[in-house]
Amino acid sequence: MHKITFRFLIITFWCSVLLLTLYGPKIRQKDFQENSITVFTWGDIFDPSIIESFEKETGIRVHLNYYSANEELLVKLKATKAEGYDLIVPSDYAVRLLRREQLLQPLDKSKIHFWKDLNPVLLNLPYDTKNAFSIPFSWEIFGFGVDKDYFAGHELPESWRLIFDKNFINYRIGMVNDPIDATEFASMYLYGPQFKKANLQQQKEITHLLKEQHKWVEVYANFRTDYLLATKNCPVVVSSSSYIWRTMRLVPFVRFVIPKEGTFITIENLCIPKASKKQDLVYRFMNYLYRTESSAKHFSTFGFFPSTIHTDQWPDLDPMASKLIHATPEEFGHYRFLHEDDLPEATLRNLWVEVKTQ
Amino acid sequence: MAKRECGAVREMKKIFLFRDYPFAIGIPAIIFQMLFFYLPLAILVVGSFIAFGEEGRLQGFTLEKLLFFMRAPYFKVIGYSLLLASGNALLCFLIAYPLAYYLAFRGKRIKNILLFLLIVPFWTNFLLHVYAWFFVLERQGFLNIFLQKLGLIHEPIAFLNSLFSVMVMMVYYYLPFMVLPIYSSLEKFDTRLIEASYDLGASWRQTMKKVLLPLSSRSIKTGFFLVYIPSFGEFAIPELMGGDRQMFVGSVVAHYILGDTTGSLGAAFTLISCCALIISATIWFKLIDYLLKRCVK
Amino acid sequence: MKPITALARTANLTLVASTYLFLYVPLIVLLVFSFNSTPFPAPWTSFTWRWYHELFSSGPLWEAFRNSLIIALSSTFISITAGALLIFYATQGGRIGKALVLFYGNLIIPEVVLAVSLLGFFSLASIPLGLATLILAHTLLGLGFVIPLIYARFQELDHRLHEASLVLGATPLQTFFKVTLPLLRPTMITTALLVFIISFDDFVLSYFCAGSSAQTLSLYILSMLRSGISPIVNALTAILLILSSALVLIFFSLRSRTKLF
Amino acid sequence: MRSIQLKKLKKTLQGEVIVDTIDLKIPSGKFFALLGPSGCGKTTLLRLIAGLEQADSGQIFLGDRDITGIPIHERPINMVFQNYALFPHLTVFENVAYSLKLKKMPPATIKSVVQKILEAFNLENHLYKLPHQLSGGQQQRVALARAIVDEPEVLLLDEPLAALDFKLRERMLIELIELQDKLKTTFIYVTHDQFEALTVADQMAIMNLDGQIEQIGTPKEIYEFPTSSFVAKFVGTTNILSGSLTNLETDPYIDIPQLGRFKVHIPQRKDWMKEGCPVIMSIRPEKIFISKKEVQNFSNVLKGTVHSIVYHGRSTQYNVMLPNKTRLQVFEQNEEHFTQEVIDYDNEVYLYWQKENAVLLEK
Repeated sequence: MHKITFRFLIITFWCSVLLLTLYGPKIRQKDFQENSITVFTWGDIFDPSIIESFEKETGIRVHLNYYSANEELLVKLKATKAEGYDLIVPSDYAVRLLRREQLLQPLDKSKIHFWKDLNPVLLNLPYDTKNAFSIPFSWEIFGFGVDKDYFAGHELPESWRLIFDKNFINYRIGMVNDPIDATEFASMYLYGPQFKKANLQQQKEITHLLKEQHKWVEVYANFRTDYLLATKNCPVVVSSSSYIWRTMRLVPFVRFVIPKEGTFITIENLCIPKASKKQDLVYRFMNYLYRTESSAKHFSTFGFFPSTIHTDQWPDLDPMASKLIHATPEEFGHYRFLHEDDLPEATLRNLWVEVKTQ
Repeated sequence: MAKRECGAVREMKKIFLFRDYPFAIGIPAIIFQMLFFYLPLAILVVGSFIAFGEEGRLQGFTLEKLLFFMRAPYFKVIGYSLLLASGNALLCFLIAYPLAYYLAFRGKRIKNILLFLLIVPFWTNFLLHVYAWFFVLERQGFLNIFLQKLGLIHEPIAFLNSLFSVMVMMVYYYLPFMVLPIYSSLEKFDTRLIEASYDLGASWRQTMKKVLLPLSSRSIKTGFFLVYIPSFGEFAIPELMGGDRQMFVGSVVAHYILGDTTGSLGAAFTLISCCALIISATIWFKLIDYLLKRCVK
Repeated sequence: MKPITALARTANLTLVASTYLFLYVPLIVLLVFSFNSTPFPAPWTSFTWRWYHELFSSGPLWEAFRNSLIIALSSTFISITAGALLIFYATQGGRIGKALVLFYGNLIIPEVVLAVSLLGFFSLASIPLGLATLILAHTLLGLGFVIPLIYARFQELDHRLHEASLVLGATPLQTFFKVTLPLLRPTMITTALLVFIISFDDFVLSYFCAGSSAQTLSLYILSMLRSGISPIVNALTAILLILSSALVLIFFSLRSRTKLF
Repeated sequence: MRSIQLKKLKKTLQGEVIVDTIDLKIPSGKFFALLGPSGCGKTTLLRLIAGLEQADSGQIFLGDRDITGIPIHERPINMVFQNYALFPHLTVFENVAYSLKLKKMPPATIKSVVQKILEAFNLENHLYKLPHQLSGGQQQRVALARAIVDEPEVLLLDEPLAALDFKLRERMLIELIELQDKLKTTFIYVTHDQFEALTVADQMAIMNLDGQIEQIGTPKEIYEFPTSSFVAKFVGTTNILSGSLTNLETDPYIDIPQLGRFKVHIPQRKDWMKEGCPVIMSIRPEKIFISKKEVQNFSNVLKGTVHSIVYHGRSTQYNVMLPNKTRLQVFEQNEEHFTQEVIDYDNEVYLYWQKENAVLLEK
């Protein structure tokens, strides 16, 4: 009897020790490092040199942690109840979801010095109508990276046909690896820019189209597609503009094609998670990021279009990029947001498995 | 009264300090295992049968999540995974056995160097191997250049993003898991048995079949399952080397688990595929036993 | 007498040679191109140390490296200590033979499943993801190796040595530290090396269970792979190959009876 | 030096009685041997004394101190194991110094003590060797040195010579006796080899397969006057004849069917001895004189035919077939001081013995 009681006590003791260790960081909070912020971000959005110079200038330490999908960000932020991070960089639709989960804190615009420099077409968009929680940081559009050499002497339609038209395609392509993006691309091709949420019949058509496309897809990937282009694995890849701009600087035969039917835009935004208590440091960091030289560097390293319009002194701004950055609201109206009116996620993911399993 | 209490305290001390302190300090490993291995697994299993409503409220028992996967594509996914894992294990075995044989019986002086060379890649990050194979299998990669220089081919071949490249990487990664167990069983092996077999007039092939294979059968099974089980759940290699054109069990799990709202579906599929894995592993186990027994007859 | 035929011998040798070619060609190609000045896997242009310089000056990479090191060291330490303590319990008459079966699961269950169940558990118990959770996950992986391997060696030990020590007047604890542990030491070191390297290289568990403050080397490499080819990775491969060769050398020089499997 | 006393000691393992209610007093400073067939529980008894096993009931006293519940390492008792159990990771020196280091002796003292004892055991040249580099006899001596270096009150030896060859064993036995003489430590020596036990012991006890003590006494007492047929048969070889006891009061004799009457000697009347009760007579083979001729001066005589002869070197063994078809063993010393008569197969012989040399046992 004694023995059993004691053993029970011992087991309880160890269980509590183990769990306490795990909850430790949560109980202790993370402000043990006063002069530092933790930024949860995409692997390739902040140039290390900018961070370094910021740290040198202000003495604030920046801890960078990376995710590779908005979904990853959402899962982790929900799991931690937004604790442990001081700044995150969600895409447009992720901002909407994070707002719905109430994981963001409202911004104090008085501390933001660059508001006037922001491109007005990027403000007050449906995912955050008054920009109360998010500031656009950079953006990119989807389009095609195309091998100019391959299409020399061929017709090159500036259209979604480049990846969907079975009568035209006789080459391998690199396709996005995301059911949501893929179905929206297919909808754009099938039903034009004004398409609505797909009904059952349309879902079938979309699935059919994507299944057919599978035959000439070399790689499904959200990353690395520019690399396929550069190594001449595929003459056409679906990609966001940033990758193509990066690649264009390295290999001469690449060009970016925007489908004339319309295309999709992704805006990366800066947001402060609800649990962060280091607002002051975060605002200082933000203000630093939006300096002209920082955003220029950002564009030249990663190829993301900046959300500010003062690009006069930028070193390597090509005409096409310049035109895109200074888009009129009308031109901007050609862009659609992804994830505006998604089908249920399970349905989409199931569709994607069906497409790839034939 | 006071005296009796004293006795009780002493008794407690005696039990605790002299008899049970080994238990107290020895048990953490088991607690750790129960708490962080079996409990999460149990939650995973139970979670596959529970429906959650809005805001994560419990709604009771459901088979819906399991039934969600009762569709042709998922059976195919499991089927492909079984093929991939079996193919990988077989290929590994075919490459590993001669290698282990050489290491154990013929390596002699360079044996240790060869073993060393076998383990070094195994002990480096596997993503780096993926990366290395990019370099080789690339359209402009080493292999294509090499073959073109030899004049064997004129146009570069697309090795990457195919079943071929997936298999290459799978075998590359899992080979040591097969070689090492077989090697260590062959190494312990009494070479006199082989000589005896030759003395009795058996040919090399007969000796192989009737002496070596059956006697190393245990380690063959160990190696087979060390390769088979993890390659069944593999998702990184097909994604990185195969362009993710074909989904396998691991990729489907990751596909659902990392989704925003489909986490528990991923858990349910994990459960289903585990069942498939257990059943197929049992079948393989019996089959290997049977084949090895037939060898002897 | 009919020894192995010459044909079979040659076939065997050829197979072995080509296997090693298969193992090393990619690595050698990679190493050579880590000195190539063109970033894309283009033909050789000219020699450069540039990528090594970039590697050593890359802050996030070394932070990830440090994290991986912390995780690998802690999980190795925890799993080895827990294993040793369990063995101590066994020396004191604890019957852990049956409990041993519990630990086989860690190797049998695919890593993805373990990772998924752990992630579910963490989010259900709202345990913050981070270094601690990663260490925990890797410790589980480690225990799967440590306990069966050490226990197997422990059973091979002559239990009379333990008794002899007690009879000579050593307390159970003294006996453990003066007799049992020294006898198990070679096995413990090799197992520790194994667990360390497995944790250091682990990708799947880190992929699912990494939290805000824990970017491991594997995850960093993955992000590098995804954002295109960078010769820095070649340079990194070279460095890591040297490191793991050193570890394997230690492993070999111990000549312990621990088999990898 | 204190004595060891066992009181009603009992031990069962998995429902099987290993040590059955043993009462035993082992005098201090003596060489005590515990002899019994394999599997009789003598090792378990030793382990109980050492503390390696816990008794189910009963007590163990060291002098007048009850040590039953005291942990092993606190008992001033050391043990030499059957396979020596030398620590393979420690050198000879470290092995021997092990218990001294535990007692936190100053290193200098340890060094001199260990060196002295290793010299006494002729091991001074092997100080820094590891156990596996030594021969069996050397390992044995290291084990002994290790066990006595901290001067225990009692030394337990669990078949310590079992792994040695015959010659070496004989030499080690002598060494052990000398060692015990010098140290005056109580030695408890467990063996299944009667030769070893009879050689070394001042006192010995015989255990039977049921885990009970059959007889305690000096080797001579045990050999010459066994009190049970188990002891008589287990220690040495003997001839057993059964019959009934008659004429108790005046001139007792044993009546054996088909063989006749033989005179017996009853030094002390036992309770079970009743007129006409069945009885066993045990005669050691070497106590019987064999001859083809009739000889006087012996109390008893028996006739038989030589069935087989086995030559042992220092003695010859004759197996003689008796009229009732039982066989009797006879040992004859081959001293050859005088010309001996030649006895051959199938010869008719007379077997003589003195009545004092036959022991009567309860049937």
